[in-house]
Amino acid sequence: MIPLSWYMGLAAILFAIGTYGFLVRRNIIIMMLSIELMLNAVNLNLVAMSHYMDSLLGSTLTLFIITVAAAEAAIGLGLIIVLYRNKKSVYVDQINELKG
Amino acid sequence: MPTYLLLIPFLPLLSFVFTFLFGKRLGVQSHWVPIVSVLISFFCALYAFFQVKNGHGVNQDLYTWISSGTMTIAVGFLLDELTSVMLIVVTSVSSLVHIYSVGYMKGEAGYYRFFSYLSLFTFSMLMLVLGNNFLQLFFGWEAVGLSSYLLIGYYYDKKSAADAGKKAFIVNRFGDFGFILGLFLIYSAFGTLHYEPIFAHIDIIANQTFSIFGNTYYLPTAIALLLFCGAMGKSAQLPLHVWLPDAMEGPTPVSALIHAATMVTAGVFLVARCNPIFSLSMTALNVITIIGAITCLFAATIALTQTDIKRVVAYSTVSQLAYMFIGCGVGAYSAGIFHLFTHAFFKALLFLGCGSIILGMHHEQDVKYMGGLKKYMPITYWTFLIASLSISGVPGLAGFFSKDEILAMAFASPVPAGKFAWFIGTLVAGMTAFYSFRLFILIFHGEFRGTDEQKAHLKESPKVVTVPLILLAIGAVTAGHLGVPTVLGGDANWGHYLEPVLGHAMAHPSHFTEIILMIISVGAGAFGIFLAWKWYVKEPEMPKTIAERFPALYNLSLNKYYIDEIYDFALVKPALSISRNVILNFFDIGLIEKVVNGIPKLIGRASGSMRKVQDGLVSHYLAYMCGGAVFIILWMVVGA
Amino acid sequence: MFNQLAFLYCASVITGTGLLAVRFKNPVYSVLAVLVLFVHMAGLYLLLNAEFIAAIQVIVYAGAILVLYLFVLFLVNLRQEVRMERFISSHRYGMAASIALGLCLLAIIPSFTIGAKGTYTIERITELTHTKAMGMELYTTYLLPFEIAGLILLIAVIGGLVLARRENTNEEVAK
Amino acid sequence: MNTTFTMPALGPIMPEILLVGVALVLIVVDLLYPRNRVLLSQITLMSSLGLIALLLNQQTAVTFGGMFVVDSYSIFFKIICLFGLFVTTLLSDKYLQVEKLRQGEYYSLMMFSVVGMMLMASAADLIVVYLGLELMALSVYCLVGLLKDDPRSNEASIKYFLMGGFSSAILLFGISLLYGMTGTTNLSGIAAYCAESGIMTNPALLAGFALVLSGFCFKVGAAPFHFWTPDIYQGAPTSMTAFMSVAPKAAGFAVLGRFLMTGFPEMHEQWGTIVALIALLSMGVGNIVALSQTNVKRMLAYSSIAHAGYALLGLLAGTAEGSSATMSYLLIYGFMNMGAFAILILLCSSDNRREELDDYKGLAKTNPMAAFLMLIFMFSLTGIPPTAGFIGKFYLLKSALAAGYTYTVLLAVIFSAISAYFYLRLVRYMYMEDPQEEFVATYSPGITVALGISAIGVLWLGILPGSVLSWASRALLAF
Amino acid sequence: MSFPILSLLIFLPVLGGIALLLMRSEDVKNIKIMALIISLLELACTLPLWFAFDKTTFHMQFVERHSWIELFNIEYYLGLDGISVLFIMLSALITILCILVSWNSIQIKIKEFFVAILLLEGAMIGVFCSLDFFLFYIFWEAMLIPMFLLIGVWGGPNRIYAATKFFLYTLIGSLLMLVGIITLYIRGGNTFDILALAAMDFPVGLQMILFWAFFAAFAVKVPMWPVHTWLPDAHTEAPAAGSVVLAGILIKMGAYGFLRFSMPILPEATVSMMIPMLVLSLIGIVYGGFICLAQTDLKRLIAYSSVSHMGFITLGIFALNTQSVEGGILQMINHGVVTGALFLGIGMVYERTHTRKISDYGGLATNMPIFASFFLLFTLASVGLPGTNGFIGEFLILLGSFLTRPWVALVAATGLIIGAWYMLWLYQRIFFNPVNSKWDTIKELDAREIATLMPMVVLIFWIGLYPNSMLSFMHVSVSHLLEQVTGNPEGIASGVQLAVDHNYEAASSAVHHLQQAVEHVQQVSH
Repeated sequence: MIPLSWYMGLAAILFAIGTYGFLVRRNIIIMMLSIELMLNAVNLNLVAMSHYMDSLLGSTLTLFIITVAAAEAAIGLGLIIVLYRNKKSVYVDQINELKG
Repeated sequence: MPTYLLLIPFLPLLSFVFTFLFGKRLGVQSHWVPIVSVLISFFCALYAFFQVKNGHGVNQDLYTWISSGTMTIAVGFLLDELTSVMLIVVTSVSSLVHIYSVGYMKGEAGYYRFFSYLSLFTFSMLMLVLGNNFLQLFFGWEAVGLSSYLLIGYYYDKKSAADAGKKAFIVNRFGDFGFILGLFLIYSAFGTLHYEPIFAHIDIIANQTFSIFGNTYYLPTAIALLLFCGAMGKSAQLPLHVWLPDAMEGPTPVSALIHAATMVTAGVFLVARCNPIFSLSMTALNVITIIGAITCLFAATIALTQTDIKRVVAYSTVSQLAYMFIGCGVGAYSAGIFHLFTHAFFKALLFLGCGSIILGMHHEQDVKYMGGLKKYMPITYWTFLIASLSISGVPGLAGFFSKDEILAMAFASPVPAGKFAWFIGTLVAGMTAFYSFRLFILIFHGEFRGTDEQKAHLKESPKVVTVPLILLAIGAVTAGHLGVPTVLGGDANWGHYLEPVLGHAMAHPSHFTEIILMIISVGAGAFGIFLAWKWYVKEPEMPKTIAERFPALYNLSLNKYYIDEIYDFALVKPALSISRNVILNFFDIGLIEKVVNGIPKLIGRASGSMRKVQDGLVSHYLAYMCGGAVFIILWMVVGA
Repeated sequence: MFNQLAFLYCASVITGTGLLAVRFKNPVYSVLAVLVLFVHMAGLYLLLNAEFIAAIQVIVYAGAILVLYLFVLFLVNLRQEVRMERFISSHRYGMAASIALGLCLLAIIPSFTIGAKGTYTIERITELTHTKAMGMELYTTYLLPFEIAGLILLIAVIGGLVLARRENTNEEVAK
Repeated sequence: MNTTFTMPALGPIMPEILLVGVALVLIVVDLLYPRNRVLLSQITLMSSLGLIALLLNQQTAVTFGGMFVVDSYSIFFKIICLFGLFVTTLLSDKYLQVEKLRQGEYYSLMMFSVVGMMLMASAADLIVVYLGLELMALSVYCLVGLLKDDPRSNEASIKYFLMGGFSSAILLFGISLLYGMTGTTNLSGIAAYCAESGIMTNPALLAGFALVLSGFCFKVGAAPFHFWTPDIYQGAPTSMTAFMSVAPKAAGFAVLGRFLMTGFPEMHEQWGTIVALIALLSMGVGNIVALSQTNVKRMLAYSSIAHAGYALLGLLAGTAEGSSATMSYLLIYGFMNMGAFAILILLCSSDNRREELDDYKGLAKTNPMAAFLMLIFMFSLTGIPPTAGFIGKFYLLKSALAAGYTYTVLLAVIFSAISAYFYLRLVRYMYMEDPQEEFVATYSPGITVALGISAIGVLWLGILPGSVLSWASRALLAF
Repeated sequence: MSFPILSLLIFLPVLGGIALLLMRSEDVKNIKIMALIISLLELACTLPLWFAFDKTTFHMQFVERHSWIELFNIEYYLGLDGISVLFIMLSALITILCILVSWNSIQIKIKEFFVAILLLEGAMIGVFCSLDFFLFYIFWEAMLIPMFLLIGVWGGPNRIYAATKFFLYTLIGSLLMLVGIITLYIRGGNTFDILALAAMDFPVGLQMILFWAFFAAFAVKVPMWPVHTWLPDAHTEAPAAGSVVLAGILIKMGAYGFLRFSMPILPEATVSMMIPMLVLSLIGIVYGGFICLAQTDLKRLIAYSSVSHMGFITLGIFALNTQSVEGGILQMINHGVVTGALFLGIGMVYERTHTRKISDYGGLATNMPIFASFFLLFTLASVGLPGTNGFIGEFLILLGSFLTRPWVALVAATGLIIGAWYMLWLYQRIFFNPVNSKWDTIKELDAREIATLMPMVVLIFWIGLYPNSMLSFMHVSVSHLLEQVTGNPEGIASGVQLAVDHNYEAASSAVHHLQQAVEHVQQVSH
């Protein structure tokens, strides 16, 4: 039997990797991809817990998360397209007109 | 409350209000109301005198002035022997000065203002002497100070006059500082400020002490000395005398009335009035005597060399006031008051004489430009001579009796400094005679030293000026006869009359001693007159020679011992400099304002640097947020 | 034993591809790495008896979302440009923060205790099949979230439309 | 296995359903009458008013297996959100005209976001919380980026989106931990399990809690999760900024409040201090950084961070009184902030947005009424009586003090004094400087009504706050 | 329920202000007349207070009490006692004068100016009437808004700095007080009723903390050293009316706050903080006086003199005995009258000269004798000349503080000397000295201006000569207050502890020695 902590450890690592990618990449698309990694880490956590707790709640939540992730991706990518139209760039460090 | 008593102070008050408000419209006629009212006051005062003499003294409250908790202070009048004498002095001199001023102030701008101020002064002075409690005394005390301020600064567009007025007021405040603390001490000891209960229960402070800053003081001494502080200020005693010579910036009638005859004697009045307190403290009496003696000598030495006629008389006033204090200090209050009385006449006479001269000289006050006025101004000449003789203590004139009584009492007094005071007093008697006659000679004898134009206009002053001079001269001759000592065959009426208030002198010299002392002092006076005659008539180079031989002493005297300069250097300048450099610039602007403005500035700077964190880069924001999340996790986990 | 080996395999692939994904210069490679990651994630779900989720993972994530990413990637970027700088100029903060977060999350695992047991034991799920069990739950217990999720998708449609649609305001004004 | 499907009671959720319906109708109307913008706003206004009326008459109820709770607490917040919608719609008629915004989806997206907020307010389950939050967030992302030709708007929406996504991920990870520790996502279930098993100090639970808290703090714009606020507020269309500063913030507080009060009431000891720290940090950052702002919109953004901090003062007390203080404060904040933004919109014209401080110079001379109203709103934001801002702040301070957070309150008060500086600066510019340009703002009917409502609200709540305050405190009986 | 006169007094000016707001801005003349009428009406409405006030009881009078915010048990609770009643009338009077002095000097936003003045009046009267701490705080803070505008809109060149400084300074203090108020409310069983709070016993530790919290607000308002620096700026930059109302009423509120709140509610703390408060007051007296000597700006000088004079007032209040407290209260009125009058005068002269630099003046007495007379009177009252009101207050304060702690009076009395120095010096530099030819054509006061100053003259003499008419209002209330604070209706001390001398024998032997010496000399001489 695989201990739950393995899954959780993996989830934590994956979450950290996602965070890392999110925080250090300048390409917004990669950043969004990193969010997906983070969400996957959460999903893994949830499904694993769900499994070990004999509950379906976690899995259900995972399903919703995937749905939301899809919606988010749609909107996010829409925003990127607008951004690209305006600035011809998808680099996050180039959108810093608003500051101070 | 008898009407005549109310009329005495309040008529001048009404006249002040009336003249002040409507005087401008009355123009040159504005003197009538003040003169009439002060004359009525004078007659009322005479009436009051006889009432007292017949044993109808008054001590009544008019209305409650201040009441707070257990403290009640009324406005009320006390008419007793001392008051009645003071009333006569004040109203008589005041009446004469009022009349005199009609001539002297003729054509001045603000003629009405002058008269209204005079009335105000008369009112204040009468309130001072009439009050039946310390606070009313203080009221009058300050109000005469105000009148003095106004009258000194009468020529307000002259900076020196405005300065002098201000100086008089502020120097007096130093004295009042002590005075008011004395009042507090009295109140805390007696629970009242009314004379009667205080003097009736004076015993309760006899053995009391009073602690402040960890030091314990004998209570009567503390009270007496604090009150004396006030007296020193008002009566221009060392070291608070500096204002009086400067006060000569005022019109001459003012100098005569306020700065010679009445207001400046208020200090003496105060000491006399509080004699039960002073008598409890040997230390206080000693201090008064010593200060009196020192001031006496000090002022006389300055008077020796001054050339401004009013200044000479002013210093002589300081010196004479010191005599009065010696009298009080040695416990002979009635002698002090006696000198006050006589001094009022001859000193007012001297001043008014000066005024007459100044009028004749077209406002020239320097004796250097006078001389030989005898033939132009005979009445002034004779009256001035009488005054000079009187102040020199020539037997038979007013000054002789009063001064010798003081000297005799000082000599006999148990107060340790009595003998010292006697010695100084006698010495100064000689000096007084000398400078009085120096002045007299320089004015009236020899050749005229002024301009031709002045000479052309020289003439005797008008009647309205000379009549008061004559009246005062009569006073200067006769006033002393009210108190001829027993040794000269008198019955010391003066002392007997005042006895109910002022009590006996502590000690009387034997008749023999008294005679000896009299001879000594008359001798000193004669010597002074002789010296003046010798140096200024016979050998006119002599003064110059002496001045050249003792330049240090001469300059010291000429420059009034540099007291003004010392004050300026040690008090005024440091105070101004501290206020500007230390308190304003260092503390207020440099410290408090720096902090007050510094905190916002600091916050502003923090704001500037904090907004740099918001640099517009999402990645940074996210990093901070992530850091924040980590922080919260750690805080919660570690905290748990 | 098999399970553990399978887990370790998937875990190492997931970690590896995850790291690669966030470090590749070329975003296309990143997307592809993520694709691999997603597939292995589905493997893990299978290990956890969540076959429905595994299927969704592959279908929605790998099949739909990633394709969308690729699509946009190609839409907005020429390949050459894509190769440029990977990281923001000052990425130290981010690195530190993410590592710290990861460490925190790892550090708390030992103290983790599993919560109250539910009613869906493995046997029951196997009996019902995961899909059916999920379906039943979704339409009963989780009806409200389910509806909201639908609403969210609607928003995604509207939002995507609003954002992506080119406004022809000038035209309108002209009319 | 019994698999019968029973329809849950829909009555309690009817307002949300109706709102969704109206939102859909709006899309249809937009399609049918593409020219007629007035109709859209009128429908929105009517429906929001109608819903407020409906909500006021709603009974306490629980449905969807305990996931959805209607209590007076949620009704209060829903009304704040609907109020936000209402006033924003009033403001929008002028703003959309000035900015030439013509999307019909504007109103429906706003409505969808309000649905999300209402769901959040009623959510008793973290799943619903999450989904409501996303529903709201996704709509708002779109709305923020609605000025597609304006790079700033676009930048704002991208930033908001990225940060929002990140915070959602954090939130979800926290939820996963909480779920793992307790086996449920239902807030009262979590509370019950925690109390029962005594895992209150378990690090994993605390970490989960911390992550969820961070996620919610992001939504309410509290430091250190506030970084989105200034940029997004400044870049977003002004009407949206007004909307965001009131409605989503209120929804965030609704969730945060319920999370703390229902989910972890026993753990007050653990979270009190950190919430106090967050509150103080928010006030500090908000007020201090606002000092150096020259853009009024941005300044108001920082001020909203600070106000989030103040509102947290009520929650940190962990008492019913505290929550009711927060609720009243949010309502009051809604009035005054809406008013301020209404002035902002009133002044903007197509050639000049007049968002800079300098544009306010001499406003009292050129537009005395606008200046006077702005003065009232500024004093209210500062918290000077007799405006509502004072009452709100007073209630917050009182509840925090009653809970023993003396030092927090002292610092809060000092920050409040600091805030006076920048609010007053605006007043100073309006009243004590000379105008730079002569212009007369045009009042549209919507703006006029909005300003009237805000000003009357601010003064009325400042002078006679009794009814609202007791309403807010009654709302707490649910707990 | 009797006629709600206090509400009338509060809301008459407020409603009047609102009515004014509705008038057309161009209708300047009517606006002014309307404002004047409202303020006169207000003064007329205060007259019943003078006559109907029952001086024999310390209980609150003219009480109005209604529930306001039930949730917090906040009441609309108004009432007056002997401490507050006079300030109502003073406020009404000063407002009239403010309106009169601003008649021609305000040139911009005239309508708004008068509205601000009237609103300020309402708030001020509210402060003095409130018996509910919360209500008090509302009025207290509400005053800030019109005052901020008065300084900032109609002030001098540096007005913005001054207005902001004034606002922030006072706001910080007030907010700290707010924390104190709320703490008090929580600890006092959820009530803001001042009288109820005063009847409670709070632990001493709490009292200390609260004392400082209240101190923060009241000391800033007074202003006590070292939180006084807003005052010179505010006074200097404010228009004449602003300065007058600031000096006349606003800064009194700090002292009033001490009397109404700090002392009865926190008696133990008040007694134990007495010495620090006295020391701060003394520093204020001396420090303010000295700074005046260094001032070159007319208004600044008067402002700093206020610091010094307010030092006297706080000294009196914290000396905690009948005379000093009554003196303190009376001096609050006096200072309002005198400094208000000084600022009125300065406003009039500033209107003519447009300079505040003292050195620009000189010899004004020649062309403005009437004005010079008025100003002299005000100067003298400020200096505390007997016969004027300033003397009564200062005398009572000094006497009272002397009874409490003699050294305090010793130090404070130096303020009299410095005060005379800087005031007379100021007077000299403005009115005396050689005439400055710049002012050869300066106009004498007109009838309106004389009418503005006359009430002050009347008050100066009235209080100076018959202070009992004012003091009699306070006796009972002050005794009650002191009983609350110190347990003794006469306060801390009714006399110097004239403890029987430690050196009784030495002292008596000194007297004995004196008597012996006298006898001895008498024997010798005979």
